[in-house]
Amino acid sequence: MKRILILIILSLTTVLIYQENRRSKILPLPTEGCLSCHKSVSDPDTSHPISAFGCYSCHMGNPYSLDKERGHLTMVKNPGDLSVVGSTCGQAKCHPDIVPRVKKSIMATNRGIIKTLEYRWEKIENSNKDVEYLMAKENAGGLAIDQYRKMCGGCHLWKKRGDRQGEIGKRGGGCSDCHIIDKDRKEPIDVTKFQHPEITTRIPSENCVKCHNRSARMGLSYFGKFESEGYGTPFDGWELNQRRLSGGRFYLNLPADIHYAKADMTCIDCHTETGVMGDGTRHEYMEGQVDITCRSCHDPLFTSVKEAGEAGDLAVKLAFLNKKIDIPQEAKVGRSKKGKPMYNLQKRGDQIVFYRKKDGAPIELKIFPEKKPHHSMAGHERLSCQSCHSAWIPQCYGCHITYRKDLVQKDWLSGEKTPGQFRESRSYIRFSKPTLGINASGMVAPFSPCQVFVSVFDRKGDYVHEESLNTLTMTSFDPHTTQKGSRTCHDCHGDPKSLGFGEGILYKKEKEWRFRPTYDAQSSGMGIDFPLDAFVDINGKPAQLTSRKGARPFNQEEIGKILDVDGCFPCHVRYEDKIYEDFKQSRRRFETEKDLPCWETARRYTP
Amino acid sequence: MLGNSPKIYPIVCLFFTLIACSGPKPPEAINYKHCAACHKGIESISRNHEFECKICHLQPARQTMPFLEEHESIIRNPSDPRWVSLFCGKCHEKEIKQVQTSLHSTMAGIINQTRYLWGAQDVAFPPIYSANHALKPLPESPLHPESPAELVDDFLRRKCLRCHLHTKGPEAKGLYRATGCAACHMIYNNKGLYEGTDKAIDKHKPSYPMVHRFTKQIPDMQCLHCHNQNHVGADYEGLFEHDYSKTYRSRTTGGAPLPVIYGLDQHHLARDVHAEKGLWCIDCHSRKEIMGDGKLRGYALAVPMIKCKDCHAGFFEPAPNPSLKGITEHDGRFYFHSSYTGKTYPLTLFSKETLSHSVSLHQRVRCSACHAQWSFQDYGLSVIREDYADYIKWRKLTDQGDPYLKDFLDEQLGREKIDPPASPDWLDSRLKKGAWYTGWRFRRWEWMPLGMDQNQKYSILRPKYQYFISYVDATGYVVLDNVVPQRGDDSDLGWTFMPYVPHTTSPVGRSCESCHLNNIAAGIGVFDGSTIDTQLTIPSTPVFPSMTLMSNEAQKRLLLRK
Amino acid sequence: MESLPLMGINHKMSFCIPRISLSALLVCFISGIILTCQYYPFGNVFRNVEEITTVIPYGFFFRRLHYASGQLFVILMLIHIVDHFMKRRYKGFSVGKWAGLVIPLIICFFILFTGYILKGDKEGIYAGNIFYNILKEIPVAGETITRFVIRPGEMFFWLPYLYHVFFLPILLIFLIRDHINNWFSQAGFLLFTTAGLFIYSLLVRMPMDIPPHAKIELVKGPWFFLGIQVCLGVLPPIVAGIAAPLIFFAILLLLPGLKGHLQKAVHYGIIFLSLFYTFLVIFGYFFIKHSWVLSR
Amino acid sequence: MKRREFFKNLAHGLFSFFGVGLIVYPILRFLSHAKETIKTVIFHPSETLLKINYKQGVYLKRKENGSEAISAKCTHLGCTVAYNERKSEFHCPCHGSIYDKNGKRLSGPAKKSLSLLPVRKEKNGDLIITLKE
Repeated sequence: MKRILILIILSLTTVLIYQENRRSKILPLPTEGCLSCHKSVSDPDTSHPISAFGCYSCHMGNPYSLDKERGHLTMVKNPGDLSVVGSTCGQAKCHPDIVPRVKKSIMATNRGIIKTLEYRWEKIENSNKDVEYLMAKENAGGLAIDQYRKMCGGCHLWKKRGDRQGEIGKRGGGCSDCHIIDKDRKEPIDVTKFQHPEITTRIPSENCVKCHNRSARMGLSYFGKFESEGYGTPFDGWELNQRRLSGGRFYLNLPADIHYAKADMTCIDCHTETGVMGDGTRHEYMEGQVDITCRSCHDPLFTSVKEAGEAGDLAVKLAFLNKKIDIPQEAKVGRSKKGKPMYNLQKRGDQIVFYRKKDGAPIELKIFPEKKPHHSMAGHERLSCQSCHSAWIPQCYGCHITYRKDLVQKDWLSGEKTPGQFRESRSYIRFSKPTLGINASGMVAPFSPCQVFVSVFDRKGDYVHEESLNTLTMTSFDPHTTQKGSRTCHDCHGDPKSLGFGEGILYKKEKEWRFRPTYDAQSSGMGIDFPLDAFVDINGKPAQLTSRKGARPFNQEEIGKILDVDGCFPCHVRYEDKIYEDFKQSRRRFETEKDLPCWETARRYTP
Repeated sequence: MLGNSPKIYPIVCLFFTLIACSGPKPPEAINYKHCAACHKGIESISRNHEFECKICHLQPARQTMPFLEEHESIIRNPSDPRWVSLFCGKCHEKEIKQVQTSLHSTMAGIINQTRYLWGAQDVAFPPIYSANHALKPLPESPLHPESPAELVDDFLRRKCLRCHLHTKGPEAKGLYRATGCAACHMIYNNKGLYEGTDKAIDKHKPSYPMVHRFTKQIPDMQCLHCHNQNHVGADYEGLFEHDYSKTYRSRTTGGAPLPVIYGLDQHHLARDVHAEKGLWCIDCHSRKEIMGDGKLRGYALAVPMIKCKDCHAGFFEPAPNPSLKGITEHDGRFYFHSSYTGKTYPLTLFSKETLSHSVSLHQRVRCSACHAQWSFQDYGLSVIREDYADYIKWRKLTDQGDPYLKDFLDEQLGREKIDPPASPDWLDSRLKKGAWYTGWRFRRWEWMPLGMDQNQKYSILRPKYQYFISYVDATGYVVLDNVVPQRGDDSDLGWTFMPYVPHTTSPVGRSCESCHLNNIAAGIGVFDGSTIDTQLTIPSTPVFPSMTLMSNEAQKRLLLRK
Repeated sequence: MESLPLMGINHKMSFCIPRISLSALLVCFISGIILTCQYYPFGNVFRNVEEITTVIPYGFFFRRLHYASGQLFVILMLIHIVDHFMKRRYKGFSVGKWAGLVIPLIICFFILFTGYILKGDKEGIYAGNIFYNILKEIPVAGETITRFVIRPGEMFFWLPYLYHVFFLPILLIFLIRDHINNWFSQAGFLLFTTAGLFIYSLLVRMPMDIPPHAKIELVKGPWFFLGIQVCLGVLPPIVAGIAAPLIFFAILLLLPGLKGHLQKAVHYGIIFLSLFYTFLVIFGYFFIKHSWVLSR
Repeated sequence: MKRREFFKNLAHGLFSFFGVGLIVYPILRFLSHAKETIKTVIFHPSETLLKINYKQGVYLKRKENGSEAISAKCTHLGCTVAYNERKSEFHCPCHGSIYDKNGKRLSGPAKKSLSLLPVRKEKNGDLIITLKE
């Protein structure tokens, strides 16, 4: 018995020795156990070399182990993920200042979307919800929140990266959402030779567009892409057209923004570090966070790097990280709306140069000619740059949503399928002649529709009229379709669509302005008594809501003033024309002095 | 029954419907000559035609037979082109001959223009081919077409000519109608359901006229059975097709989906002021226009028609044309009396005082160029014929305004084993391999480019069409890949913008600036046509030499450039 | 050994378990001594442990052996105690002698607990911190006592190390020397146990060590501590961590000194408490998944 | 009998010897394991200006075509040798071993020359030397 036991023990020892000898010897030991398997990993970038940082400092896990499972325990694949970022990118030695800012930024909180939805759908005035709050399943919320969860919740920084195929899988992932250069990588066959995803501060526009291609569609418009009516034409071989967007959508080519078309600028050339990653404040809306205006560049303010103090240091640091743009000590840098440095806008001597962030190429910059008559014109003080210089804006009329409680749909925030399914369709889309109105900051700006017709169906599949809602809003945003030339005078002063009445015929009868609309929303089954494209009626009564407090269509007085000018254009076609210097007086003269040369025509024009 | 079997083409449909109408087959033979035994309560066809049933519905040889065994031998529609001379021709020989020369019958406009544009014939005018035998009958495409010129006949037969007097076309809501004379004179409602008193006819089975009655009181609904889908006629009622993609199938507004009619759901835009007042198509469009005057014409605008000035006067006409039926004068004011609707309308006369009327150059502008509120602007028509089964890509595009195609695609997409595509040739009602799919680039109603009509008057143009032609053969080989055709005389691309009269008349003209200072009106295009998509908005030459685009000087004048 | 098959199964158990247990203790000692040579209680202890586990030849084996034998020893010892407790064998002991057996039980748990700390991983460090903070809760003498057992900072592992490899094992052996001295003659048990432990160590992986800086939802202590951990969630530390266990062991200690019905009552009281604690351990082990906060 | 017993004992002895050896071998291997780590010394371009530069136990010698790294660890008992500029020699302060400027042993108790270390040049000009410790 004992002998057998001894024999067993000895044979077990033999097995042990055999096993141990078969284990490959990894000598000498690398600084991190990870590198014993992942022998050759490319550097993510020059600021984070593997030789200095290893793997552990970003990816955590167990760096001392040579055993795969032990080593990978508690490892994070994506250190940028907002749920772990505090102990990875945001750890004390690295970027502790940035991470809290990013978590408060609008791309992480999505507050604007949530707020507007609740405000417009459920009349909740001061919603303070954000993505982090909604990620807990128990914070369910009403119809608006369910819409957010199922239709909107797939685009924010908290979303996990790589949870799906295609574009949607590339979205999210905290820091990595922007700072990783997405290449379609295959899973490495050989773990020892590992191509680490490249990280960068020169963020390619594709990273922005993977999210910013719906709703306002700025990421498309800027590049001259317009989400089309979905015909997929012209056909390409036996296929539909290859000009595709995610979600089975297609696009048309329209004139791109001049900043792209002429200077090949990327998104980050204008959008600053604080504008994108936040400034530490939980802003209500995107426009609170954005840190630039047209004037930031085209009517710039400069401070010298030396005198700018902290801001100057930041400029130097950002330029260092960019690696393509350098800042000479004596250079002056531009200041953003909030006074942050724009290191790529520099004044060297008397010369103002704008440097492209992706390659450091200098770009000639036109300084806003304030004195030119078309800019200094009296009465045009409230015009935003966009109101004249935006060529087009994507306009999606009539968004018809069915909400069926008898079906389930994936909740993007919890990742689970929950009751309530949303499906969207549209009436029609247009790109030309943006409608104008007054935005929340009191400026004349282009508006685009967001017109929701929600039909709610209960668990039995029956239509519930009481829960269904119509919310027709017009929203003002920068279309990102800047052109050098502007819209014509008539385009604003006499075009019913631009003025907010919608397509139709504007005419004067018995000295009163009248309007004959083209779209018949009532007959088209919309259940509203104004055309879909009407922002305001001819009497200045708003037809649609806006998504911001303070934003509104033109009122009657403004409409009257705008239309008054239109009658003069056929003759007085130039900005420099004297009658515009003091239009009130010109108007008075026109009414009183019967011997004016234009009178004969005008008399007949106003029957 | 029809809805369930989309692949059975109309003649077969007719055949089966007749069987279905006859009810369950009785054990012993029935003498179908006793029509009234079953068809109790059937309406009289019209006061002028109070004949025995057999006079119109049985071939002369059978009329004398004492016993009729098969219901199938009863001719359902004696006015069908196959039978029309045999039955109607006895009394209406002249009318039938005239109708056979009318554009409704010959389809010469569509056929010759399209063939010319696709390079199959050297000229569009004078017309060479017709859908009937008035001119050369339309040939068939070869089995293996290799060029647009060889494909065009197939395209016409299977896509365009589903609207003509020889076929009932794909039957669906809004599209039910008869053939021949009955196409107009026998009223069908939009659902194709019988509403009369005949007990033998199932009132829930579509494809029947509303009542068994011939009429001259033809309502607009009847005309729209063909004149739909962004063709003139639909605009009179303010209809504009939705886009094809599923994204634009507005699912619900107020709990119910938008009604589908003419194969798609429709936007409702401003109706023509005449429609608003209650005038019918036939109030303006006379018998001669519609049923022909015996002369062969090449296109619609060439047909002598009633003019705006006939009712409303014009630059040189101080008053309406008194010879016109229905116009009366009373106390110096003019009235129009519609014998169809029975209403009398006061006529608003052309006023020289109006600023725009006082501009002398505007004498060269068609009324419709200013008074049209909107127009059909369907840019970039991509067509592809596929003989190869590949349906997945169409899953969001099954609605192409073609009910036959929709049913076919829906069926194939729901199946695991798929059939190769097949679709009917509407001209001879045979099922042929392959199917035509279409798609636009974009469609607008607010843009109105201008050009000159055959009388050198400014007129609104519409693209008709900007073809991109593809053909994939049965092996999946792409024979034609997105080809822009060349005209038959190689003078230009096979794209055209044609002057037309939008039936969207507004009582007030559009603003000056809708033409003047307007790049689109001047033919410069949206955003100067600077991209491959916006260049489609630049007009190309009309098909007929008498019609032209605006000259450079005219453009400059329009844009007030000196 | 040869006579084993003749005994009743119950008797067989009572006979074998303490012997196997003791053999496990011996294996545990030997493997512990071996491990001491490569274990270093300063600096990056976790790294050191990880090196023993994955880098140093045969390290994983000795660690598993040490772990398995230690656990085996304690588990079997508990069974042994329960066995004898149920048979009311305490009646034959004086309080003093009984104390000489109960105190080693407490010592055993302390050895296991310090061993748990010495892993140096996240769980170990947390266990050490909890231990430290519970001890500090002792009224009046808390601070002083704590200083004898565990100190934060660089020396964190040093005192537990001393206790684990030196003080407590020696004390243990000293206290149970009489209790065990006549069992050592049977080499068969030793070989049997060794063979079993070898097989176990070759085949079964150790529980994974969680890196100290990892972010995880919750940390669980060693299995025998889970009951206290559950209580710590709802009771103040002084009660759950010190008073309750102390009272339990005090009652256990006093058991032989009691008479008649009282003894009987206490007997069943102890059974009840032990079952309750077992329930708490099972609850803590299997049913707590995401958070120690029981209210959710 | 005796012979048989002898062989039996011998077998027993051998078996015990190998058996014990088998058990003891892993223990010895475990106990005798010495950790070997790699040390990386990085010379920035600014640190390579002298003819002979020293950093963290490594001498970097500038040559016409590149650089050469010499370990500063004396091959005798591991003291750190010092560079004597006047003589262009390495001197060991502990027991007086002397090496020439290329690390070749000249005299003293050391038997071997100083070891040469591989030098890797980074793109940014950094020189990276790795050595076992």
